[in-house]
Amino acid sequence: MKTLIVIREADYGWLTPLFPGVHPLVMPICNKPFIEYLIDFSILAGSTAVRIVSDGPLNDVERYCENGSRWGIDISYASILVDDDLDAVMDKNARYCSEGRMMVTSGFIFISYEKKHELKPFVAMAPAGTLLRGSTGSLLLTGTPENVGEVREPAPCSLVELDSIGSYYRLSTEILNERPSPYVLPGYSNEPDCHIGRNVVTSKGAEIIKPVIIGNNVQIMKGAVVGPFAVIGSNVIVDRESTVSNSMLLDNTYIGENLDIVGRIAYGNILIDPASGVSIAMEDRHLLSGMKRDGIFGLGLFRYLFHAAVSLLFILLLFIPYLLLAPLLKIQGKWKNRTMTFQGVQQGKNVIVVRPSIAGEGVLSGLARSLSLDRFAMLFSALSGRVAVIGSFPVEAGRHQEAATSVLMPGYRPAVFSYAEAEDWPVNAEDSSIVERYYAVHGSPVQDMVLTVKAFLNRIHAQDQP
Amino acid sequence: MQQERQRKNNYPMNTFMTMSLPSDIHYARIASKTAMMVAEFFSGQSGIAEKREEFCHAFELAVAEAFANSVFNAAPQEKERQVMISFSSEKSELMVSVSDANPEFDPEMQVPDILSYPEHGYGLVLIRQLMDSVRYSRQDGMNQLSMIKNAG
Amino acid sequence: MSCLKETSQFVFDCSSLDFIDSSGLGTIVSCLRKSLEHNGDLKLASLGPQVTMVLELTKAKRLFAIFSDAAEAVNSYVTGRKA
Amino acid sequence: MTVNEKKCKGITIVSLNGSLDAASAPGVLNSSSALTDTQSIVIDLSGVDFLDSSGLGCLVGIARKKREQGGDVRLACLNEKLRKVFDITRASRLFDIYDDAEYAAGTAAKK
Repeated sequence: MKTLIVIREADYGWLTPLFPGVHPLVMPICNKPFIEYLIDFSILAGSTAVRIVSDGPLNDVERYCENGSRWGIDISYASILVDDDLDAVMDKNARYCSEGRMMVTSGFIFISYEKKHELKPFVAMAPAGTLLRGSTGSLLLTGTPENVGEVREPAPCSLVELDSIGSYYRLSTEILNERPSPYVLPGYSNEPDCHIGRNVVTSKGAEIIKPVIIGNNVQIMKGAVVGPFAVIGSNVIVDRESTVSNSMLLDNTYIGENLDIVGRIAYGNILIDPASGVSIAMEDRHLLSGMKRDGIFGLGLFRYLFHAAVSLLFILLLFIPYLLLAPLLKIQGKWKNRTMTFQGVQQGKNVIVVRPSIAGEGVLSGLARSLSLDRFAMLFSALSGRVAVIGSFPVEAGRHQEAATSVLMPGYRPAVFSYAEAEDWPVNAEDSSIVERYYAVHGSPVQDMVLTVKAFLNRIHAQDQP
Repeated sequence: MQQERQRKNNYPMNTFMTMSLPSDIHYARIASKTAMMVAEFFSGQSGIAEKREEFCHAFELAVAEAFANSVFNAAPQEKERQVMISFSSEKSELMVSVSDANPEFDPEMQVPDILSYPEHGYGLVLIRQLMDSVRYSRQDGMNQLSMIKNAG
Repeated sequence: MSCLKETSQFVFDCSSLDFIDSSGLGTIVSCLRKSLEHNGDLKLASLGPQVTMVLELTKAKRLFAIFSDAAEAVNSYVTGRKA
Repeated sequence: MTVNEKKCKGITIVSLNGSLDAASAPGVLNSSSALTDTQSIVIDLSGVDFLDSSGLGCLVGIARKKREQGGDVRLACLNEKLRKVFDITRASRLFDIYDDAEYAAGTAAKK
């Protein structure tokens, strides 16, 4: 049997204004993208292939599901026009649908099921026709049954329509509440109502109350209370003394100090009340992100002076090695000056810096790299206050065109060295953002200096490794 | 962490290939096929398996678009002009830059509304969607379009 | 707050207030503190959904007596009725 | 780029093979009269292994001219690479896209 998943832009029109940039099929429900539940269901019902069909863009879905090898099935994609009816959809996928039995889901619907009831024999024996129907979607079967036998009524599954933020919230709460859960949820779990992801740090005095689901790279600070009924996504910080209950925090959300998140959905700097559908964007980000936008690049004057002093120190330290090594490498053609444009603290305000590349395996280039001479020119930008000496790994302008950097990475502050380098975290925008954000809020000038030295030493060390 | 360090060392910033082709659309296939093979070579080295095909196609198509853009941007009497394509890498990122001495162009061009049947103007839209980072610069009478994609 | 000299009992009618940020909230809280120092009070009326959410989020809601409209809030000073 | 034609249920199926790009696109229109007349056709893209924006522009141009004159174009058998180009440019909103060329011809004939 094969499955056809048909979803139209009109089915999820309500979701786009609330979660800009999120495709509904990859919208997380209890930290698991919506489409995965449908895929799980298709597999349990006996499908060997799934085709996802839409009149809207599918590239985000494709990026997540790829060809389905992760689930051991074939996943393919197809486009339809806005006013194609279900017959037209089947016509357009005639070759895919030609092998007999098909299961077709239509609309933005969630199919809930119980693992203990056997789904596969039921679907194999059920006659063709609509199995489940709601006002905005349906589940139907076409073709002759694969097996003969008595069909046990009612169907061991039911349909949940996702037509508003309220229904999305209710569904998530229900799944969190279900025990024993028929759905496989991401994260480590030794109890049915508690799932914890990788790299979750709970400070002393923080409290986690079940049921709860927590994603990867999450920090729960001192005195914070998470749960009951909390779904925390990945790359999230819940800062000191804040409480999160009956709520969902989507990926990349920062909850500042001393806040109460009760019965809400938070996504970046957006806070939604699922009961009324009211959504507010925090224009002053620090209500949610707990930080102020002071100074020219997000630092106070005092901290700026400190940064300038540290960069001056490094300039003096590296001046002679730079004078000796840079011209030599330039002659060898291994040193190339590159002008790079980085996103500034504020959206649309870019910072232009010189950041050369040093190529080659030789002793000289190795030495130059380990002394961070490629960052030498940037130190002058730090001296003049255009970048910080330590902060975020700079994001190249144009990397995140669709979403504002400040939403993706609250506390972003381009710098010569990054906190991730100091803490020896993998340096890429997604994984390092959490440690960068932590220091952006809790860092102090002295700590900045220590971390700058640490980052510098780590880079030397990195070159020593075979 | 050990792994991360090793990866850093195996792939230092490296310009490994530069080619120069006549500014003629019939050479576009040479440019794009080469880009695809470079991407195949690079992704094989950096050991990505799952998204390799997508990664290579992205380079094939982006270079085809950049090359065509370059050729169509040249004045017709400038046939003897050259288009320079160079490939470099840093860690798990592959970068290709396409440069020429043609007139300046607007890299921010938006695709017109599809429902009005536009026959041109998709090129830069495709490039921006396929690549992680796209940068345009104009220096000393040269256009340079640099495109980066992460293989990881 | 020059009017503190004449009175210390306030009602803020928020019916036309559609957005508040943390510095706005800070101002209102310091007004409340001043009126409390003068043995008065500051009551809020006709809160919109955004303002309500911000007050709940920051726990500031607990500090204020909140009424559905301004007249009711004014009345409460006379009758001593709670919100 | 090679172009083949066959009739199926009275509808012409034009099969394109090779790469449909800036170099080959201008020649495609001259290679088959079915692409420029007013009759409805199905273009089978299963043999196209590479499509760039000029190739896409060529298909869009054919669709526009056909539709202006009361005909239509249906596309069939896009591989993943082609589908991606259609998805990114939103060109999938312009075309009826089938996964089987003969089936597409069959339903076009009934219309």
